Amino acid sequence: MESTFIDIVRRALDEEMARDGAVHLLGEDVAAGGAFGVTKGLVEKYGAARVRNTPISEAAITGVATGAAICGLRPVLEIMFIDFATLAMDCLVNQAAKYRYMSGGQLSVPMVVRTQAGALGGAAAQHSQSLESWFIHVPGMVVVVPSSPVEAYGLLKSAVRLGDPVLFVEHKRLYAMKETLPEDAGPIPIGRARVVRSGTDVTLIAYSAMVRSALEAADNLAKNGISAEVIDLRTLSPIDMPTLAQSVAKTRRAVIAHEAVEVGGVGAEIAARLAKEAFYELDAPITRVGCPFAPIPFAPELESALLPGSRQIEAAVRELVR
Amino acid sequence: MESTFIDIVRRALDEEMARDGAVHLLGEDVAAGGAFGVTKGLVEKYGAARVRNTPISEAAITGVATGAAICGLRPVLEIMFIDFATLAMDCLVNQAAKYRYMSGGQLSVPMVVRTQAGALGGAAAQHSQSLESWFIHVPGMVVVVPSSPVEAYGLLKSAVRLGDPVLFVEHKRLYAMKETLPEDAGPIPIGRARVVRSGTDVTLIAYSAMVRSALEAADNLAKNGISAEVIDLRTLSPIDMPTLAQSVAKTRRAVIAHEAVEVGGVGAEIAARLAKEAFYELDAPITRVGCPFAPIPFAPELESALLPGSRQIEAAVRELVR
Amino acid sequence: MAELTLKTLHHFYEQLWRIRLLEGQVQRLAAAGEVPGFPHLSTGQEAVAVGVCANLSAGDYLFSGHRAHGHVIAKGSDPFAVFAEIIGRDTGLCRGRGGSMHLVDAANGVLGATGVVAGNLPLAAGAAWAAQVQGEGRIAAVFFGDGATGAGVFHETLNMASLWNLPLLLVCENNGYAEFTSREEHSKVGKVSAFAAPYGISAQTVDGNDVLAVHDAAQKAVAQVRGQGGPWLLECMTFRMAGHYVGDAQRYRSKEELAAVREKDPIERLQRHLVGKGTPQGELEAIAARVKEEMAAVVERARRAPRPDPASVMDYVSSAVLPQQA
Amino acid sequence: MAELTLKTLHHFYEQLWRIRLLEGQVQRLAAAGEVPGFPHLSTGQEAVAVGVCANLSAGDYLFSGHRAHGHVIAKGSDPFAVFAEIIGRDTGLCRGRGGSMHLVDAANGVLGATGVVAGNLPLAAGAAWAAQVQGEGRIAAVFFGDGATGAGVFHETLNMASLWNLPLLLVCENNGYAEFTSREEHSKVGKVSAFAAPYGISAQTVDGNDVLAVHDAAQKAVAQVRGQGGPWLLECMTFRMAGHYVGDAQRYRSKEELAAVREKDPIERLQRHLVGKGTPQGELEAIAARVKEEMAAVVERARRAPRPDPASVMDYVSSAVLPQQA
Ligand SMILES: Cc1ncc(C[n+]2csc(CCOP(=O)(O)OP(=O)(O)O)c2C)c(N)n1
Ligand SMILES: Cc1ncc(C[n+]2csc(CCOP(=O)(O)OP(=O)(O)O)c2C)c(N)n1
Ligand SMILES: [Mg+2]
Ligand SMILES: [Mg+2]
Repeated sequence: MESTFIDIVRRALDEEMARDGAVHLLGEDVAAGGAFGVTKGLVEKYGAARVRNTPISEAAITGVATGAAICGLRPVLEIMFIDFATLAMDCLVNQAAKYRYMSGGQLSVPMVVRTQAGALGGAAAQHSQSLESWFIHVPGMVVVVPSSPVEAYGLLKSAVRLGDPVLFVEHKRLYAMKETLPEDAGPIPIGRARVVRSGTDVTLIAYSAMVRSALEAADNLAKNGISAEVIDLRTLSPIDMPTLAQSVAKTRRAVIAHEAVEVGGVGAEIAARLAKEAFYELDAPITRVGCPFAPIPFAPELESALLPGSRQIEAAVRELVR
Repeated sequence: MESTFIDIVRRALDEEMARDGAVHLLGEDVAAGGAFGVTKGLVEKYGAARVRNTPISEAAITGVATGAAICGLRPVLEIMFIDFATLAMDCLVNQAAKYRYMSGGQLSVPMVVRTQAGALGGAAAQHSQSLESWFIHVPGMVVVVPSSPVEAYGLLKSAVRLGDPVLFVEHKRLYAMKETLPEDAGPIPIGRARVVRSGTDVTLIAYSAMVRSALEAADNLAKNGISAEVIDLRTLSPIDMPTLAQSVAKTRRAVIAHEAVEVGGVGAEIAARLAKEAFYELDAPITRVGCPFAPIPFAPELESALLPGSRQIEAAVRELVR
Repeated sequence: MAELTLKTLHHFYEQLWRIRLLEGQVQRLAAAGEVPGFPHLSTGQEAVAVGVCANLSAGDYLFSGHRAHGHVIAKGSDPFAVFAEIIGRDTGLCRGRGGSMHLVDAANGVLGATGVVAGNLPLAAGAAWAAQVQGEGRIAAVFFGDGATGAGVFHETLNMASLWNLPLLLVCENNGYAEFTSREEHSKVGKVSAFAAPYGISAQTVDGNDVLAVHDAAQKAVAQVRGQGGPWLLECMTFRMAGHYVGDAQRYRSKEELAAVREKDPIERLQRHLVGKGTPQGELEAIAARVKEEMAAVVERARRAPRPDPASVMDYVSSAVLPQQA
Repeated sequence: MAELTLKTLHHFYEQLWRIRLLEGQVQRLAAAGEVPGFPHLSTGQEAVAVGVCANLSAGDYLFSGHRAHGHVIAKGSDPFAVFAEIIGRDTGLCRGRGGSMHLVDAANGVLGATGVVAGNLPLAAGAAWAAQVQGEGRIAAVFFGDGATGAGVFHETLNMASLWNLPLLLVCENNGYAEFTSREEHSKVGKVSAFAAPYGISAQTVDGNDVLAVHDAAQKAVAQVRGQGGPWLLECMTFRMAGHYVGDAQRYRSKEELAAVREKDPIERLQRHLVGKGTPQGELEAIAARVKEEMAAVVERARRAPRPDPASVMDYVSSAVLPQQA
């Protein structure tokens, strides 16, 4: 039976809460089901002590979760929009990510920060950003970016069990996506990318909602005899370079695509690594597809003029494979 | 007469305050001279209304400055360590950087955020970071990173006059550096890099304190007959790609060096652009020199084991030019 | 306080309807899929906007948040430009870049609504600081919800406003909810105005559904703030008649709670008052009818207004003097 | 409160000296260039650490900030491991990774000092939450300065602590300064304890230079907190005898202010009390002399302790299970 991303994420949370009494949820409205309904019904099942509504206090929510994680709880907190992670950066960056290191290995922070990102339907400049690249610059943070409901299920389970602070980014455009969870679905290892489609002419590297756009582009390119390999990064920190390098060694061309602003995005890091590690294997410039350098505008015409998608990926490939 | 970085920055502030009554300073201890003495004496000269001590409220300080900037003041605020910019990210990213855009051009935020960054002498994990790369990912923010006292003078003057929010990052290792301010020193345009030393075999791209390390490396390399061109980026957003591309077209090799964590750093963006725009001109892999993926440790042996410098730049060049 | 003239009261009545009806149109068009994003209506809370803004002039600075429509209308912005922005048109206040949560009308002193809860507070304090420096008698006012008191920057702002004796009017619309979470669940603090006391900031809590009470309190507050007497925190107890945003099913509210609406509705409240004072019911109905027509026309004009040109999407990112980023 | 035994008072006296003398060594070695970073001394404020921590057990969770030496010693951590960390040795508490501002001694319940003002507050609340869940009678305590009350997260933490009724003891060391800025300049709030009232949090302000007063107040507070009676904010008025950090010339403090030191010094205060109670001066001098010797030995041992191996610099970044980042 097919279920939405929201339902499958809820199922993963539910199972992890059932498995481990240390898992607790907290965040604004989470007991009410959360702004998007992800946590609906969990307070009824696990009680208000384990599913905790909070005030609008992103800094304290994150700090409380970090402090609790140090002491043995496994908090899963929700930052309603990644745009508001801006209010929790001290704790995430200066405290949570560095605890293990600064304490010389005495303490760790097994905590998951679930958040929701990306642009959709006029959420505008302050509710549409994709800020994940900031976090790959922070040693000690793990960054996970599922591309589908089934992926989210397995990656969230691993994130909850990991023992490090994990930023878990759910794209709002994926929330309505449906998939059937395989019976044997289980945790998906963190730090390994996945070849979603194999091909020989170009490697399309993407993550989160952009994986679907890459697959669409690959479909269209196939009609023109261009064979694209599509890789879903799954995890942005750490990045699975061996899988990328192996693919690029075969295809000799790479396009990296994400919705985040191109400048300073995760694609920059991947391009830089390929430009170093795969330099002699490349037959064409490494190309990035990302959001042009502007905030996300409100009006639909502007929003869609700005956001990158399969069309831009296709165009980038066509420029490389001529 | 030679003056320190601190004295020359103070002079730039002093002159801008004298020139324009709209320029105001605010921040923790700024009336007391600031934690590093940069603003010493300015309250005596311009009064407590224009040089304002604040509580330890990085979010509000930044918000107050932004609101005042919208209304015609030209605030120069100080965030004592860039590590604490984590507390002001909502305002910087969601408000200040987007104001012009979100208002359809009605309002702008002529504000300078002076801050101090980098590692020196055991300041440890929470007082040593180099977080500038986050800000190049934010459309609407300008990022300026002077490499010397004279550079700081000219760039700060331009920053104050610009009309956009500027993050102005002073490296703590530069504070004691001395230079003589030329008589005709004036504003230095924002958005243009500077070729500090010309060479033919490799382009060393650096900024802030790392420019000195690049020059040291170039000196040593010259002794072995390797001619390095050194470029000081001056501004990280916008990046002056034409200057970089021109240099790399000549040298056919590039090493990008910064103290910030290599993963997700500004070097990634530059490498990615060169990998795209200068691909056919490159004779060797683009190489980055940055901080390995760890927080800054406290003990001096560990700190110096982690931090990159001229030795790492030299080694990177020697690997490229063989 | 001087007794308000009947003319003023009728103007309030008209303004309340203007907001109510404009937002009714937002709801209608949202249902039809014509409003991008997720608009938040101030239905039931209009008396706060009208009562406070009647004490501000166009030169005063105003900041608001995600529930801003009423504030902007009450401050005197052109309903057409407001509505056109809400539906993302090029002739909207922000040329379609901002939308419902980011209304700016600089010429009218509306300096910004922000979608980040409490993010507006220090900005307003900054505007108040600028007003203080300018010395032209301006003040800054900011609207925020009870939920915003959970955010640290609210408290940081109180501290700075008191230290710098800023001409800042802080208006809390306490509607008892932060999204779906009731006030009891997000704070144990009985009254928002209680936060002012430690700072020595003047404060008052009033019935926010009574436009006259709001006006009266705001008048007193503005007089102090404008007279360099320092900031004022005005808490208006109010009632969100609609959901948190358009489309919220409000399962978390009891029938009893929602049933109180007739008693609390600020428009009905003022109507009862005016009828009691002798205004014929018919005259009031005529006002409402006129505004209804006016708003319908505004909306139709806005719907026909041009959409932004996709080619202009990179405009307004930075100063023109800067070299453009890739 | 039961009268404290003479033995306990002598123990306090010894602990005050232990902190004073250990920090004296920090200052001495800092002047000699042997201490990396910029250590902050708690000289003059030791009574707060000693009086509060006497009411905590090793199982209780403790958090501190940039001025943490005294708290960690008072909580019972090994002075050698503390000092070795302060000078960056491999046998230091954090194997030389943390330093003066980041002392952690997990086995002793010292869960973290942080260099970010107020950053420790929500962490302590989180530890208190964990303690509440664990149900083993633990509490969490956190030390912070008066300057920390300017930070929003202090207020966010009060709100959450009151809502969740957390077993959290908040101890403000009000020394009248945030770096070089006096309290008058960074807050108009007379007493830090006043912030508790709106939340219904219990609070008290005591003379923080009097270890007996601190102990007494903390005992009462801990009893409530441990008894599930909710959080407590204890404000200790104290006096920073040294500069903000080692090397601060303190030009912003008047001679008169600094002259008050003899009267305020918590060690002299307790000494006067004990002599008044009949302890011979010589006995007290003997205690101090013994601790002095002990600390000198600790310091010499720490100076000879091994430095961290540069090759280990990448240890402890993340879980071992994760593939290593480039
Ligand atoms: C910092 C931040 N966190 C969360 C949100 C999501 N959010 C939008 S409105 C809202 C509730 C606001 O409550 P209140 O301040 O009382 O205003 P009201 O909606 O009741 O008018 C929340 C949590 C946000 N916009 N900003
Ligand atoms: C968020 C933050 N801003 C600024 C600083 C720099 N700083 C270090 S200590 C200090 C003053 C702290 O004052 P207080 O909290 O009263 O503690 P005290 O130093 O008096 O013990 C400041 C501003 C910091 N560490 N963290
Ligand atoms: Mg509300
Ligand atoms: Mg203090």
